[in-house]
Amino acid sequence: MAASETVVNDWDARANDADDMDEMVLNMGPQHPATHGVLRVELRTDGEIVKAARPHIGYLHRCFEKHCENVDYPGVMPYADRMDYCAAMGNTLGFALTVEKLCGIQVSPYVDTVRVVMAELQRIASHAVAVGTYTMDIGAFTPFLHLLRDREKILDLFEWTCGARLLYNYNWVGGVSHDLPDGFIRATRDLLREFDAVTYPELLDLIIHNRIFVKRLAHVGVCSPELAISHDLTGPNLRGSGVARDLRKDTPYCGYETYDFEVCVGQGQYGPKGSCFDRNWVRVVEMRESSRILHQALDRLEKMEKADVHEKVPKRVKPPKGEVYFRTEAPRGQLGYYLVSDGNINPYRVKVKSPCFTAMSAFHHLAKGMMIADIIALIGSLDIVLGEIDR
Amino acid sequence: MDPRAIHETLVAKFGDTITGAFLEGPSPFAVVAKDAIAEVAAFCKASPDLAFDNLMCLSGVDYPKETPPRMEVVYHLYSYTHLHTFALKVHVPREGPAVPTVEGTWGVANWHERECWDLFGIVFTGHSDMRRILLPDDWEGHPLRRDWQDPEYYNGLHVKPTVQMAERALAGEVIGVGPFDFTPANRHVDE
Amino acid sequence: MGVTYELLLRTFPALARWPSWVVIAIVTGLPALACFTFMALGPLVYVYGERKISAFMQDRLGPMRVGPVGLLQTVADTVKLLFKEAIFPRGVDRRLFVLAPLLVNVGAFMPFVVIPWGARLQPADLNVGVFYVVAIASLSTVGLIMAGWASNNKYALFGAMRSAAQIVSYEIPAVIVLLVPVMIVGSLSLHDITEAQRGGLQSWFLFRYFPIMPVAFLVFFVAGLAETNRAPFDIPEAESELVAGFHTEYSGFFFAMFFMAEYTEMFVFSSVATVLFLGGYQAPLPALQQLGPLPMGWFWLWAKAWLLIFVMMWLRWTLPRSRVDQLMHIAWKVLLPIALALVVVVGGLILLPATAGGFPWDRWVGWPLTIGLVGFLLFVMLRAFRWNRRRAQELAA
Amino acid sequence: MSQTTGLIHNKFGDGLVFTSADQLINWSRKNSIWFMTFGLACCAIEMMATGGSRYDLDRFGIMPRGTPRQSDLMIVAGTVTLKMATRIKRLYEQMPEPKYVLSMGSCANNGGPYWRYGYHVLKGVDEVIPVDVYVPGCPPRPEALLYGLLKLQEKIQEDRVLRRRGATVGSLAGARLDGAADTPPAK
Repeated sequence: MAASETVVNDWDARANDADDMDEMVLNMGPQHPATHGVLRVELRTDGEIVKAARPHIGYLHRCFEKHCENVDYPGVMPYADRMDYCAAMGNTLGFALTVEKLCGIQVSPYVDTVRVVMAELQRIASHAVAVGTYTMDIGAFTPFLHLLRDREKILDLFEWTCGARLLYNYNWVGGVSHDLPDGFIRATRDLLREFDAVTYPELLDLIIHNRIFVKRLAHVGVCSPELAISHDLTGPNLRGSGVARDLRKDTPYCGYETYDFEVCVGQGQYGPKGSCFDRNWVRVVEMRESSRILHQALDRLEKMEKADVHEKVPKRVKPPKGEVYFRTEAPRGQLGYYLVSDGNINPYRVKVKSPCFTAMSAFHHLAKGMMIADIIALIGSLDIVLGEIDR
Repeated sequence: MDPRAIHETLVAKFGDTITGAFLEGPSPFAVVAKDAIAEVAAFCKASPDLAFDNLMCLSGVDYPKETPPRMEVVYHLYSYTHLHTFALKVHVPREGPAVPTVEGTWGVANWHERECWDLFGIVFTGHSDMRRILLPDDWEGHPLRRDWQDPEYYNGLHVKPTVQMAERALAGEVIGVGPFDFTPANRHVDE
Repeated sequence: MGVTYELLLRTFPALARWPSWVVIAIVTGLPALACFTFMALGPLVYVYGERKISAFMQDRLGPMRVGPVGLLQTVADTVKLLFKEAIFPRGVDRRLFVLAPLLVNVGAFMPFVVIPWGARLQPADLNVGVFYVVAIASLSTVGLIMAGWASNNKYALFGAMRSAAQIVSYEIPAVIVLLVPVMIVGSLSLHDITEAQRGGLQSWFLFRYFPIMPVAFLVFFVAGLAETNRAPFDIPEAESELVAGFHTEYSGFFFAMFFMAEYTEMFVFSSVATVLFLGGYQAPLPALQQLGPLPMGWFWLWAKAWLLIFVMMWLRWTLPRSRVDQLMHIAWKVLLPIALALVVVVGGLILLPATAGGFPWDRWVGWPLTIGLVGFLLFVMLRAFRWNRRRAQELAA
Repeated sequence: MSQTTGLIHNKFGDGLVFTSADQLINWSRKNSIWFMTFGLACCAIEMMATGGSRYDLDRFGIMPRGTPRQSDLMIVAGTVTLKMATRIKRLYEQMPEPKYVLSMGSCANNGGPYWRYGYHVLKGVDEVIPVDVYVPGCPPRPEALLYGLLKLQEKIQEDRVLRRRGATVGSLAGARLDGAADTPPAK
C-alpha cells in the first residue's frame, strides 16, 4: 500500500527557525490594487526573495451554501450569479444543468444552442477581464482599457437579451429567461468579425508577444502537471501545464460534442511548459476557439426555428430525493456542484467546488523562491476571483 | 471502468471496511469506515486500473434527522487517465467528529479539509495546518451545521438580521454598539 | 549674469550707484525667480498633458468638465492638495519625513541653473555644466531614500531601496554616454555644446558620426527614463506591487511636492538630452532662429524637450514594467558596455583629422532621416484614421 | 467629513471674502476627487467599467489612487463581510481629511441579497464608517455610479470650510433652504 507521505507545513516550520532571523513578514493586505479583490497574502521575504507565502481568504465569504439551504431552486440562481461575478453565465449554467440532471429534464436543442452561445460569449468577456487585469498588474494600463472597451460590446448583447450587464439570472432550470431578440444573430456576427479581425491580433501583438511581457512571465511560476492534477488546477491553469483536458470534450454537455474546436494547450514557446506565460497564452487562444464555436452555433441557430424557451421550465422545481455531482467547464476551470435533495422545494445541501479555490491551494508551493513582483504575476496568471473562492 | 467494477475492486481489496454502497443514481458512491479512509484513498490513487489521481470535491453534509444522527464527508474522485468518476463517503458522529486526513494523497485536500472543519467542525487528524479558512479566527461555532443559530453580535457588529432592525434604527436607537459605537453623524448639523 | 545686468542697466541706469550686494541680489534673484515659477507651473501643464495623452491613447476623453477642455483640472488638483490634511503617522521620523520632499525638489530644481534657453539667456554659464547637472541630479536619490526610510512603512522602504539601486546603476551608463558629445565639443559647458551644433538640423549631434550617435542618444534616453522612474522602469512606485512606493505615507501637499519633483526631473532630463543631442536652442533651420527682433531659442528648446516628454508618456502607457533584476541586467550588462564602446570609438575618431567633426556623409543624413521618420508617423496615423472610418462604416452598414 | 478641526476651520462669518474662499476650495475639492481602488465584489467590476473608456470617470477629474493616504473618497464597492469590517475601519481612519465615503451597491448599503441568511455579512457599511452617498443597485449601472458621484460633488460644493457651521441643512436632505429644517415642527 502506498503510504501517503506526511505533508510538513513550511510556514510554521520556518516561523520558529532560529537562524532565519533576518526574514521579514510582509503583509500584502486585503486592500491591494493588484490582488483581484480581497485576498491577503502573508509573505516571509528575505529582501526581495519570498521564502514562504501564506494566502488568507474568507474576506468575501457570503454564505452561499447557507442561502442554498433556505431558498428554493429558482431562488438560488441570483446567488449563483454572484459567486464568480466575471462569468455569471457559467455559474448559473452549471447549477441549472445539475438540477436538470437530477430531475431528468432534457432541454430542446434550440435552448441548448442558445445556452452555448451565451456561455461562449461570457467566456470571451471573462477572459478579456482576466487578461486585461493581468496586463495591468504587470504594468501596461492601456491594453486593459482596450480589452474593457471590447468587452463592453459583449455586455451590450447581454443587456439587449436579458436586461442586465453583469449578473443576468439568465439560465433557469429547464430553459432560459428570455429568448434571443431578432437581430441578435446579426449583431453577434458583427462583433465576432471585429473580434477576429482587430481585437485578437492586436491582443497578440500588444500583449502576448511583447518582449518585456514575455521576459516577465516566461520562467515564472512553473507548475508541473503532477502538481497541477494533485492540487486540482483546472481549466486554463491545467491546460497551461500541458494536460489537454477540457470538459467540453471529455464529458460534453449542452451539445458541445457536435461543435468542432480544439483544446488549446500550453506550448512552452518562451520557456518551460506551465509557466505564467502559458496559462495566459491558453486563455487568449481559448478566446479564439470560443469565437469559432460561436460561428458554428450562430449558423445552427439561423437554420433552427425558434422554440419556446420556457417549455421545459417546471412550475415548481421539486427534484426527487437523491444526490448528484455535476461539473461544467466555466471560464476559470471546472465548476462542480454537489447537490443533495430530500424531495422538497429547497435543496438540502449544495456544495460548490470552485476552480479558483483549488487553484489558490497550490499558491504556496509555486510562490516559494519567487520575487515579490512575480507573486503579483502568479496571482494574475491563476486568474482568481474572490467571490468564487470564498463563496 | 463502470461504478460496479470499481466497487468490486474496492471490496476485494478492503473487505469489510467498505460498509455500504449505492450504485444506481447519477453519482454512485461507497461508504468507507472512518479509520480506513487514508489507506483507501492511497490505494485509489496508487492502483493502476483505478488511478484516481484527482480529488474533485470534498464536502461535508449534516444529517441530524437520520437515525442515528450523523455527519458525512463525501470524497468525489476522478481519474485523468481512465476518465471515470467515483465517490467515497465516511459516516461521522455529530459530537466530536474526527476523520484521518488524505492530504498526503491529494494536495488539494489541505484546503478542502480546512473548509470542512471551518463550516462543519469535522476535525481531520494529521492535517498539517488545521486552521479556519473562510471565517475569522475568533468565530465561535460552525455555521453550516443544521443546529446553527446566528449570534446576536460579532464583536460589536449586528449579525442576526431582525425585521425590527429598520424600525429600531428609525426610532433613533444606536445601531453599532460595542467597540464600533458609530452612529452615522449627520454631517451638516453637529452642534 | 551678464544679460540681466545689461538689461537692467539699460532700463534703470541708476542701478550702477547702488551698493554691490543689492545689485548682485537682484541680478541673481530674477533668473532664479523665473526658473522657479517655470518649475512650479510646469507640472500643471505636464499632468494635464499626461492625462490627455493617455486618454487619447486609451480611446477615451480625459478631463473635460473642469474648465473649457479640462484645462483647469490640474489647478483644481493643486488647490485641493493644498487644503488636504498632511498626516504624520505616529512611528514617522518627523524631521526626515518633512525634509525628504524638499531634498527631492532641490535635486530636481538646481539643474535649471545651467540649462541654456538662448545664446545669452542662461542663468549661469558654468564651465563644468554637464558635470554639475549629473552631480545635482543624484541628490534626489538621497531624498527618495530618506522618504522611504522615514515613513516607517515596509512598502515605502522597499520602494526606496529599489529606487536607490535603480538610479545609481543607471547613472553610470548615462554619465559615460554624456562624454561622447563633450569629447566632440571639448568643453563641459552646455553653452559651448549648443553653439557647436549651430547651423540647422544636419549639424545636430544626433546626426553626427551617423550610425554611432543615434545609439548614444538611445542609451542616454533609456538611462534617463530609469533615472526619473518613468515608463518601463517605474518600479519604485509600481502601483500593483508596492502600492505607491516611497510616497505611500505622504498625503496632502507633501505628495504634491513629490509629484512636482517627478515632472520637473522629467523636464530637466529631456532638456539636457536636447542640449546634448538635439541642438538645444538651435532651430532646425537657421532662418527660424530669430522671429524679427525676438530670439526664439527658448521656444525650440521647450518644443524639443516636450517632444521627448511626449515619447516618455507614450512609453509609459504602452509598455509593461520590467522586474528589478531584469532592470539591473539591462543597466550593467547592456547599457554600460555599449556606453564604454561608444566612448572608445568616438574618442578614436576625434583624433583622426579627417573625421574630427563627424563622418563626411553626416551632412546628408539629418534631413532625410527626420523627414522619413515624420513621414512614417503620419502614414501610420493616416492608416489608423482611415481604418477607423472603414470599420465604423462597416458596422453601420 | 471634517471631524478634525484645523486653525482656520469653521472660524469665520459668512462675509463675501470667506464665502468666495469656500467656493474656491469646494470647487477644487469637487473637481479632483481621487478615489481609493477598494473593489470588494461584483460592484468592483462595474466600478472598473465606469473607469474604463466608455463611461470615463477621468472626465470629472476622478482618478483612482492606490493608497488611502492620497485618496479623499472611499468607494465601498461590494459586500462587506465581518472579517473585512475591521480592515475598512482602519483604512477609513488612514485617509486624510476631508474624506468622503460612497457606498456602492445594495450589499454595502444594507447587506443587500445577503441580508436574510448571510451570517458573515455586515448589514450595511454605515455600521462601521459614516457614509455620504448611497448608490442602490446590484450591481448599480455605471450611469448610476456616475450619478452618485455627481450628487457627491453637489454635496461637496455646499460644504462650509472656513465659514462657521450654520444651521442650514444641505439641499440634498430635501430640507427647506431657509434653515428651519432642523427644529422639528412644534406640535
